[in-house]
Amino acid sequence: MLVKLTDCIDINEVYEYLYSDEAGAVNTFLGTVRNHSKGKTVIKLEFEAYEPMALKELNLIAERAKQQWPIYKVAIIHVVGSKQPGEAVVITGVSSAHREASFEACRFLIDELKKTVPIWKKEYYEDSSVWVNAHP
Amino acid sequence: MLVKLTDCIDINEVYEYLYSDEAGAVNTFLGTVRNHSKGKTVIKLEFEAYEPMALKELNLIAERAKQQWPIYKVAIIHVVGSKQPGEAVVITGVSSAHREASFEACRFLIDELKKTVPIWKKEYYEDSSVWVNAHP
Amino acid sequence: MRVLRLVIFLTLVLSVMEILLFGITRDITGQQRLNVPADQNIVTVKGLKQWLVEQYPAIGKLSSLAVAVNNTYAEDEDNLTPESEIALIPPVSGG
Amino acid sequence: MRVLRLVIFLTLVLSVMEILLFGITRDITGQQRLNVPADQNIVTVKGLKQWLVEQYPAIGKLSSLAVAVNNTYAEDEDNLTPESEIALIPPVSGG
Repeated sequence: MLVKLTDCIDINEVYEYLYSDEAGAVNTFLGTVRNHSKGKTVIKLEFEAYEPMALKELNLIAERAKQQWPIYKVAIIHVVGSKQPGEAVVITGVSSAHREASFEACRFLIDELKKTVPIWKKEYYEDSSVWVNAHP
Repeated sequence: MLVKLTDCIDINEVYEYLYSDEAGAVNTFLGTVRNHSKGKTVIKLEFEAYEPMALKELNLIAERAKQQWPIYKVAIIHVVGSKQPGEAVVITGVSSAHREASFEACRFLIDELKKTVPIWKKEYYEDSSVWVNAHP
Repeated sequence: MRVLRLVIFLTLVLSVMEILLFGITRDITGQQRLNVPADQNIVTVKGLKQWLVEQYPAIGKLSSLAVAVNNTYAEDEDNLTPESEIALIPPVSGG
Repeated sequence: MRVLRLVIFLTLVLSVMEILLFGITRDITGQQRLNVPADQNIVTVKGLKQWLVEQYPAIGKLSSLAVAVNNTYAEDEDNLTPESEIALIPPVSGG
């Protein structure tokens, strides 16, 4: 499993890790900073993580995916720090023999990451900022 | 839309194409040659395409995805010729504002490609070869 | 008499249908394209499929068999004309 | 009498709970970590949450509030000890 927090995501590193002569299928999800959110122009995002717990949760999610689907390799990488529109924020990736498992497990990784991993993002607009999801 | 047949897939070209400041989500599916199939060791695959019709069908599938989901960009690239275990065979990719559409549309692209696009593969084992799917 | 012969000859030559072959149907026939003689009087997709299976019984054993006319999948009742680009599509296996 | 004072002093110092803060709870409190005085007699996750909301009503307005003990999500009835690493987890928004 390739699980880490980083300043900058390297997509090629992820593919090199996931590639396998046994696997016929590689699904990846890449999340990037959008330049708009709820009608406002986004200038940048700031990501903050409770790092030891975030790594523990990311590893748990990867382990659960391996228990639930017949998959070979799992990658989850999330950034911390400041990111501008277009920049990569998160990548999840799975290799497996057949495509169904790769799609389902990759989707599971990103869905669970968004639910449980202690990482927070603050969106900066032209005239204000907000911690995403903080309020109902 | 980035739709083509090629000798060799360049993953970075696909990401560069799909990236957009408006899109927050990029899902890609990469199919590679497995070193085993139905218990036999695979030496290589040979891909043959009815090229003008294959391109037409690939474009149709991409158009249908754009009609069905709110997506920004669509890429479908398939190889022709000889490929060895571990090598890339096909890539489908979608960028969208939110992840659900990117996963669903990307899955649709590869599922439909496998059903309708006139491309054929012959699997070569150590002592025999077979046109995949040709017989019940 | 000579004129009549010429007309018959031209009609036959012009109305020969050429069928493009791919994948396993190349192996079965040993050819990349197949000429359907005009005297077979084949005018529909269904007629073409029946004629092919008679000529090459191995084609009848495939999981499926489709015909494309001008790069589009055709239905059994669709008409064929020698001017169309006609291709035989054995079971696809891309991806 | 001096020994008794020392014991009370040490008990208080040693039993001060430190709470790690992140995201919006840093903005609300203006701090990165919060000390819970021992005389508050807080022994459960639920007790800690109640105390926090009393001190900082804005924390009560968040979409959710979780507590992690030693890097694991804790339940309301779980006990807290000063030796644990305790963190407040406001609504996460990674990805």
